[in-house]
Amino acid sequence: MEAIDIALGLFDLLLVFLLLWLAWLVMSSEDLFKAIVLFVAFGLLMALVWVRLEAPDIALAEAAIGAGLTGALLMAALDRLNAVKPMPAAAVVTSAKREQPSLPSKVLPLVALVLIVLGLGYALLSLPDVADGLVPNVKEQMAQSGVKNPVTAVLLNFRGYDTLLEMVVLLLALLSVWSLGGVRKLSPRNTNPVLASLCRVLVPVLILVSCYLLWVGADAPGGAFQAGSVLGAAGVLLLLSGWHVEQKILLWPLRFILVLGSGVFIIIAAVLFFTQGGLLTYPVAQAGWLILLLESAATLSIGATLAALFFGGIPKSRVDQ
Amino acid sequence: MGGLLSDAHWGVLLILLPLFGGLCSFLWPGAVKFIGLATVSAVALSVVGLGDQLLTTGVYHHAVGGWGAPLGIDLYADGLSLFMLMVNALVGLGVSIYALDYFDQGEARRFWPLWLLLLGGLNALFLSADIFNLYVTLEIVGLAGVGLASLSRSGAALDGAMRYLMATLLGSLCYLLGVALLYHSAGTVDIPLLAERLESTPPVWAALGLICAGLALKTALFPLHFWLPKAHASASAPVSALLSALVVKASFYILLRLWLEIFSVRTEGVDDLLGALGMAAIIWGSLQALQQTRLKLMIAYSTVSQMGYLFLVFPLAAAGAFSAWSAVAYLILSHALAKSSMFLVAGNLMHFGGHDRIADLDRAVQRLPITVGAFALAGVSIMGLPPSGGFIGKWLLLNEALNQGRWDLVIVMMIGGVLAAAYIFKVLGFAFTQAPVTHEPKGVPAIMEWSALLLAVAAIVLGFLASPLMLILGIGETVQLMGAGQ
Amino acid sequence: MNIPMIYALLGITLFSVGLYGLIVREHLLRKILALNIMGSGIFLVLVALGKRSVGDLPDPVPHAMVITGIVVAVSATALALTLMLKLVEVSGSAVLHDAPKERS
Amino acid sequence: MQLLYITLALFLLVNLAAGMWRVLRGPGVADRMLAAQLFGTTAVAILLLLAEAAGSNALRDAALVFALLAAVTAVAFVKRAWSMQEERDVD
Amino acid sequence: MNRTTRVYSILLKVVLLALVWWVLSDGNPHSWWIGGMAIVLALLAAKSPTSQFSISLLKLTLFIPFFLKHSILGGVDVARRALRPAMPIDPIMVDCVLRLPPGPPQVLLTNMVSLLPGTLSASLENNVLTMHVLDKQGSYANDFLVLEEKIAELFSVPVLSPGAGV
Amino acid sequence: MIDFFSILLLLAGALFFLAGTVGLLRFPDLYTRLHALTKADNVGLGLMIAGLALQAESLSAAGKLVLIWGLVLLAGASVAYLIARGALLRGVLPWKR
Amino acid sequence: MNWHTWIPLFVVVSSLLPGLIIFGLPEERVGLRTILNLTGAVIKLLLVSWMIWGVYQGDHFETRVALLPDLDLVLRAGPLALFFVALSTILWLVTTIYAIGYLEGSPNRSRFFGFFSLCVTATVGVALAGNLITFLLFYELLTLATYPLIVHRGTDTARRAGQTYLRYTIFGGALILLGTVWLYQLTGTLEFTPRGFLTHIDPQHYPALKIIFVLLIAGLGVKAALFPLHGWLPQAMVAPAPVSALLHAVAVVKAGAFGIVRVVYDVFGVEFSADLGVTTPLAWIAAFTIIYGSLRALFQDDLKRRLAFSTVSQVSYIALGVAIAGPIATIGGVVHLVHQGLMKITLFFCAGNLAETLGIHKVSEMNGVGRRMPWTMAAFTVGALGMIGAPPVAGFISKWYLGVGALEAGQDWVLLVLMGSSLLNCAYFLPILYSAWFKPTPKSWPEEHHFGRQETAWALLLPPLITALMALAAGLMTGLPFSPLEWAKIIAEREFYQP
Repeated sequence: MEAIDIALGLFDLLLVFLLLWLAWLVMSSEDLFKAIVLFVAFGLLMALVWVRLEAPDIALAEAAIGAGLTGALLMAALDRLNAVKPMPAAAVVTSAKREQPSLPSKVLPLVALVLIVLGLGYALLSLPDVADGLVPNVKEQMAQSGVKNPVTAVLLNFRGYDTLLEMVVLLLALLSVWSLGGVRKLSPRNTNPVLASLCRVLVPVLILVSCYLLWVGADAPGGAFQAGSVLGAAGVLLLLSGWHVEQKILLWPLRFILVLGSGVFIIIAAVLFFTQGGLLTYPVAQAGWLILLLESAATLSIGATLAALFFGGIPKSRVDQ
Repeated sequence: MGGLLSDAHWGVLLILLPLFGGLCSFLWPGAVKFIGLATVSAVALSVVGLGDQLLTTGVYHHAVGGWGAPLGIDLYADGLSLFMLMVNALVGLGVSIYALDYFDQGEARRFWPLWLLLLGGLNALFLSADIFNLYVTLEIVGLAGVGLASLSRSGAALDGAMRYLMATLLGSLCYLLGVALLYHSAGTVDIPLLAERLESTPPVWAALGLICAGLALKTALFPLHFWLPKAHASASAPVSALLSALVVKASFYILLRLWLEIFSVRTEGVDDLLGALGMAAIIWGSLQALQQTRLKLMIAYSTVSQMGYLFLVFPLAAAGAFSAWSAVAYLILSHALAKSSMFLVAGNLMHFGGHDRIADLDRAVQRLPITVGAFALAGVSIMGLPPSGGFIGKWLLLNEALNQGRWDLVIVMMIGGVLAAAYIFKVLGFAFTQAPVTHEPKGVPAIMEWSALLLAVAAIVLGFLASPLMLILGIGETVQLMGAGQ
Repeated sequence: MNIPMIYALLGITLFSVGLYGLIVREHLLRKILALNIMGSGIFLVLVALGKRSVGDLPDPVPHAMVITGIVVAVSATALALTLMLKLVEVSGSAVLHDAPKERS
Repeated sequence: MQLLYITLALFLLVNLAAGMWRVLRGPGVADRMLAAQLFGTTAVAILLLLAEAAGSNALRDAALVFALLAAVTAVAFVKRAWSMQEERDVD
Repeated sequence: MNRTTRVYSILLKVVLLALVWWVLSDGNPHSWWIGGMAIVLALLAAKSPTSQFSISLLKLTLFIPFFLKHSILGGVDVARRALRPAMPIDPIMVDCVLRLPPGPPQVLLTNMVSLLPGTLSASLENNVLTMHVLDKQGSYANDFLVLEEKIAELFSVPVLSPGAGV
Repeated sequence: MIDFFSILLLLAGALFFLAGTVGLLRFPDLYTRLHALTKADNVGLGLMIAGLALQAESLSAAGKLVLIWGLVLLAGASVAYLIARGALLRGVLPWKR
Repeated sequence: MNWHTWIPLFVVVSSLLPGLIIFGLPEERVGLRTILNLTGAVIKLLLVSWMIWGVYQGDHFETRVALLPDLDLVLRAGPLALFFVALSTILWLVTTIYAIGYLEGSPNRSRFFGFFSLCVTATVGVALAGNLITFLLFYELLTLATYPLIVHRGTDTARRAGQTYLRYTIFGGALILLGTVWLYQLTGTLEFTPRGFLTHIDPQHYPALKIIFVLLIAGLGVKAALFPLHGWLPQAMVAPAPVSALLHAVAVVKAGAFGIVRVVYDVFGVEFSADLGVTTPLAWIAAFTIIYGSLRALFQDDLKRRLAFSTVSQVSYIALGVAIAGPIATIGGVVHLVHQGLMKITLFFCAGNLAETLGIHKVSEMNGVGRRMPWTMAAFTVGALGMIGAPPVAGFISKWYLGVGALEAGQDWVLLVLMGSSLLNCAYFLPILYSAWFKPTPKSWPEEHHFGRQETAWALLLPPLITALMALAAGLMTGLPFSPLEWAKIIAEREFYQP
C-alpha cells in the first residue's frame, strides 16, 4: 500500500506540475497555434485530474469537450482568423511586438498574481480538513430520485432547475452566434477517401457511444451532457469531412432539435407544476423515465447546438433570406 | 386556470413564460413580434399577480422539485425581488413596444428570442435564493446581453459586445469561485442557510472579495467600468436601453442581496471601499459624460455615474437600515425607467438625423417635440430634481447619509446632481439651436416617440408613488428578509 | 496537506494564471484561452474540496455543477470565438485597441 | 498488480512530459500536433491503467471517448488549423 | 449492385454495430431497447454511398492475425530504430501504382501501409500511393505487394495489373 | 499465470511507448516522427490493452478494450496519412541522410 | 365632498392642464390656444377669488398628498400664499393677453405658451406650498419651465443666457435641497408654521441651523438675484418681452423673494432668526444689493438691462423688509412683493412695446418717444415714478413702511439705504422720462411697425395700462379691505401678534 501511495503521490505531483507548466506556456507562448495545442494537452491532462479526483462523470465530459470539441473549435477559429488576415505570420508578429510591455507593467501583474495565489491559498488551507457537503442529503434522497447515479440525480432531479437554465444558456450562445451572422465559411477543401472512410466508421460509433452514455447515465457515470458532447463531436466530424448541409434539413427540423432540450424541459416543468404543485417535482414512480426523456431531448439539443456552434454561421434557409 | 393560479403560482410563471416565449419566437420567426409582445404583456400581468399575492400573504417560497434547501433550489420573493421584477416588466414593456417599429424584419427575428430569454433569465435571477442558481442566471443574462449588444453587427457594436463579453465572463468566473468557496465553507448554496452557517473565516473573506469584484465588474463600478460605455453606446437603441436599465442592475441586485443577507455583519472596511468607489464613479462618470460629444456615449457614461449612487448603499446599509437599501431600490427603478427612455430617445434622434453628435442635433426639438420632451423628463429624474422617482431615491439616500453623518456621501451626491444637470442641459441646449437642417431627416414612427415618452413619464410619476412602493419594498422586511421564512 | 488540497491549490493557481494572461495578453484568442484556464481552475477547486467527505462517495453536487459549467464554458468559448472573428473581419485586428488606456 | 498499474501510469505520464519538448520545440505546426496526438494515445493508456487499478468501468468509457475525440481534434487540425503559409515559413 | 448485396451489407453493419453496442453496454440485456434505437440512428448516419465491395466476416477473421503480426513488427522496427543510439534511418519517398480498385480497398491499404514496418502512406492520388520509407534498404517493396494481395483477397477482388511500379 | 502474461504485455507496451516518445524527440523530420508515433505508440497501446484484457472480468469488458484499440489504430493510421499528405502538399521535403 | 381640500390643487391644475394640452396643439391652432389660455387664467382667477373670500372668513384650504410615508406634499392657502397667488394669477392673465399680441405670427408658439403655463403653474405652486419640500418641488419646476422660455429664440446668445441661468439656478436648487434634507434630518418635519417650527430644537444644533439658513437663503437668493448671485438676470434679457415681464415681475425673482419670506417667517420664525443672529447679515446683503443694483442700472444703455438691474435692486427691498425683523418693516417688505410686481411688469410691457413697435432697445433711442406712443409712455411713467417711490404710486407705500419699520426696529441705517436708493432711482429713471417726453422726435425710428390707427396693437397696449392703473390704485386705495396693504398687515399680524 505504501508504494502505491508514493506512486500515486508522484503521479499527482507530476500532473499538477505539468498542468501548471502548460497553463503558463499557454499564456506566455508567442505562437497562437502553439498555445492552442498546449491548451488541448491541458484539457487532456485535466481529464486525468478528474479521474484522480474520483469524478468520472466530469472526466467523461472533459474528455469530450475539454480535450476534443474545444480544441476543434479553437483550431477552426484560428483557421478562419488566418483566412481573414492575409498575413497571419505578420499579424502574429505585430501582436507579439505589441505584447512587449514595459518592465513595471510586466512585473506588477506578476506580483498581483502571486499575491492572489497566496491569499486564496491561505483561505483554502484554513478550510476544515473534513466536510461532508451535501453527501448525507444526497444519500438520504437517492432512493426517491429515480436514478442510481448521484451526479445524474443532482443534475436532473435535485438541481434540475439549474440544468433547465443551463440548457437555455447553451441555446443563447447559439442564438448569439447566429445573430452575428455567418462567420466566413469554412473554405472548401477537397475531401479525400481516407478521411471519408474514417468518418464513416467514427460517426456511427460516436452515435452509439452517445446513446450508451445517455443510457448508462442513470446508473453510472454518463448522462445527457456527456452524451450530447459526443453527439456534437459526431456532428463536428461530419462537418469537417465536408458533409453537405442540405437546406431542407436546416429549416425547421434543426431549429426544432435545437430547442428540444430546453423546450421539453420547460413543458415538463410546467406540466409537473400544474399537476404536482411544484416546479420539476417528479412523482417518485415516474421520475426514472421522465429523467430519461429529459436527457434524451437534452442530448439531441446539446449535440446539435455544439455542432452548430462549430459550424459558426446561420445555415442558409429560406426563412432568413 | 383560475383555480390553478389561485395560490402562489405567479413566480413560476414569471420564469417559464418568457423562456417558453423565447423558444417559440425562435421556432416561428414569422410571428416574433406577436409572440414577443404577448409574452412581455403576460409577464407584466404575472408581476401584478405576484405583487397581489405578496401583499396578501407575505414573502413567497417555492421549493423546486419539492426537495427544498439545502439539497434543492428554492425560489424566493420578497419586496425587493418584486421591485426588481417590476423594473423588468415596466422597462420590458416600454422597450418591447418601441422595438416593434425600431427593428426591420431581419433584426426583429434575432432580437426577440434573445430578449425574451434575457427577460426569463432576469426574472429567474430575481426569484432565486440559491447562489449557484444565481450564477446560472447570470450566465443567461450575460450571454443574452452579448448577443443583443452585437445585434447591429456594426464594427463598434462588435467591439462593444466583445468588451462586454470579456467583462461578463470574467465577472461570472470570479463570482463562481466565490460560490465554490462559500459552498465548501458552509456545505450549502442556499442564501438563508448560508446566512445561518457562515462565520468570519478566511475562505468567507476570500469569497466576499471575489464575489464583490466579479459583480462590481459586471455592474461596471468604477474603475471596472471600462467596458460599459462602448458596449452600451454602440448597441442598437432598444438594446442599450435594456442593457443599461436591466442588465447592469441584475448583478447589482445579487450583490445587494448577498450583502444584506450574508455579508453585512462581516464586512468592516469593504463597505467603505465600495462606497468610495461609488463616489468616484459618480464624479468620474459625470465628468466623462460632460465631455462626450456623442449622445449615446454621454448617456452610457451617465450610467456609470448613476451606478455609483447605488454603491453608496454599502457604507449606509452597514447599519442594516431599511431606509438605505429601499432608497437604492427606488433609485434603481427610476434610473431604469429614465435611462431606458434616454436611450430610446437617442435611437429616435439617430433615426431622425442619422447621427448622434450632440452639437449637431439640429432643430430636433421642433421636429420631434415628443422625443425631446421625453429626454427632458428622463433628464429630470436622472438629475434628481423633483418631482421624479430619481428625486425620491436621492432624497431618501441623502436623508440616510445625513442620518449617519456621512457628509462625504452627501457632498458627492450633491455634486453628482449638479454635474448631471450640466450634461443633460448641454444636450437640451443644443436641441434648441437654430442651425439649419443640413440633412434630409427621416420621420420617426409615432410608436417609437411615444414609448420613449411613456417611460420618461413613468419615471416622473414615480415621484408620486413613493408611499405604495415603499409598502411593497417593505414586504418581508419586518421578518428580516429571507432568513425568517425558513 | 492531502492530495485533494493540492489539486485545490492548483485550481487557485490556474485561476490566477488565467487572470494574469487575461489582463496582460492582448490577443483576443489568448484572452479566450485565459478564460478557459480560469474556468478549469475554478472547477478544480469545486471538485477537489468536495473530496473532503468522510464516506466513500465524493460530494456529487459540485460534480454536477462542474459538468454544466464545462458545457457552458464551451458554448461561451464558441460565442467568443465567433465574435472575435466577426470583429477581425470588420476591424482587421484581433486586439481591442484602446483597452489598456481605458483600463488604467 | 495495483502497484504495477499505478507505476506504469506514472511512467507514461513521465513519457508524456518528455513529449512536451516536441510541442515547445516544434518546429512546424504539425510537429506540435503530433505531440498532441502522442498525448492522446498516452492518456488513453493511462486512463485504462487507472481504470483497471480502480476497477472502474466508467473510466474505460472515458478512455473510449478520449480515443474518439482525439481523432476529431486531429481531423480538425488537418482540415482547419494547418495553414499553408506557416509550414513553409518554418521549414 | 443488386438487392442481396445491399441487404447483406446492411446486415453486416447491423451485426457490427450490435457487437459494438453489446461491448459498450457490457452485455446488459436491459439496454437493448435503447441500443436498438441507437443502432438505427447510427445506420442512418452511416448511410454511405453505395459500395460494390463487401467483406465476409470469415475472411476478416483470417486477415486479423496477419495484420496483428505485421503491425507488431512495424512497431518493433520503428522502436528499434528510435532507441538505437546510431538511429539507423535512411528515408526516401516512393510512388507505387496500385493494383487494387479505388474505394475501400485502396483506403484500407493506405491505412495498413502506415502500420507496417518502415512505411508510411503520404498521398493517394489517381491510383498512385506515395509512401515515405524509413529505410530504403529495407524489404518494404515486397511487404507492400503481399499486403496488396491480402487486401484483394479480403475484398474478394482481383489484383488488377501485374507488377507495381516501385 | 495470467498475471504473468499481463505484466509482460504491460511492460512491453510501456517500452513501446517509450520508444515512440524517443522517436518523436529524436527523429529528424515530420515524416519520420509520424512513423514513430503511428507504429510504436499504437503497438504500445495494443500490448497494454492485451495485458489489461487478460485481467478483464467479462468478455464484453475485454471487447471494450479492443474496441478502443481499434479506434485508436484506425484514427492513428488515418491521421498519420492525413498529416503526411498535408505535409507533402505543402512541399515539406523528407529529411535525407 | 369637501371642496376645500381640492381647490388649491385645482388652482395649480387650472394652468397645468391648458399648458399640457397646448403642447400637443399644432402651431396654427391660434384660436383654440388663445381660448385655452384665457379660460385657464379666468378659472384660476375665479378660484383664487373664492379662496381669498374663504380665507377672509376663516376657512381652511388644504390639499395633502403623501409623497413618502412620513412626508406629504401640501398645498395650503394661507394669507401669505394667497397674496402671491393673487398677484401671479392676475399678472398671468394680463401677460397672456400681452404675449398673444406680442408673439403673433412668430414660430413655436405652442411650445412657448405651454412652458408659459407651466411657469405659472410652478409659481402658483411655490406660493401655495405648505411645506418646504412642496416648495422645493415647484421651485425646481419653475427652473425647468423657464429655461425653454429663455432660450426660446434659439440664438447663440439665448443659449448662453440659458446656460448661465441654469448654472445659477441648478446650483441654487442643490443648496436648497441640501438645506431641506438637513433640516428634515434635524426636525422630522418641514411644515410651514407661523413663527417657525424650530423653537423647540436642541440648542446644540444651532450652528447647524445657521448653516442651513445660509444654504436656504443662498439657494433662494439665486432666484431673488441677491448680490453676488444675480449674474444670470441681466443676461436673461434675451428672452421675449412677456418672458422678461413675467420672470422679473412675478415668477422667478419673486419666487426667490417669496421663498426668503417663507424661510424667515414660517420655517425659522422671525424672532428665532433674529436670535440666531442671521437676519442682520441678510439685511446687510439686501441693502448692499439695493445700492449695487441701482448703481449698475445707472450705467446701462440697453433699456431692458437697465430694468433688469433695477429689478436686482428692487427685489432686495423684500428681503430687506424681512431681515429688519419688525412688524412694520415686514408689512413694507411683503407689500413690495405685489407693488414691485405691478410696477416692474408695467415697465417691461412698455419696453416690449417700444421694441416691437419702433424697434427701440436703447435708452439713447428714446428721444421724443412719448409723443409717438403717449399711452405706453404714460404707463411707463407711472411705473418709473413708483419705482422711485413718488407718491401716490404704490412704491411709495412700500418704502414708507420699510422706513418706519426700520426706525421702529432701531435699524436707522436702513433709512440711508432707502434714501440713497431712491436718489439713484431718480438718476436712472428721470432722464428717460425727460428725453421721452421733452426731447425732439427723430425723423424715423430704427424699425418701425405700424399697427393701424393706434400707437400699437391693442393686445400690447392694454396690459401695461391695466397694470399701471393697478399700481396707482394700490398706492391710492390702501384702506380698502382687499388692498395689498391690508393683506400685508394681516400677514404681519399673523407673524407677530398671534400667540
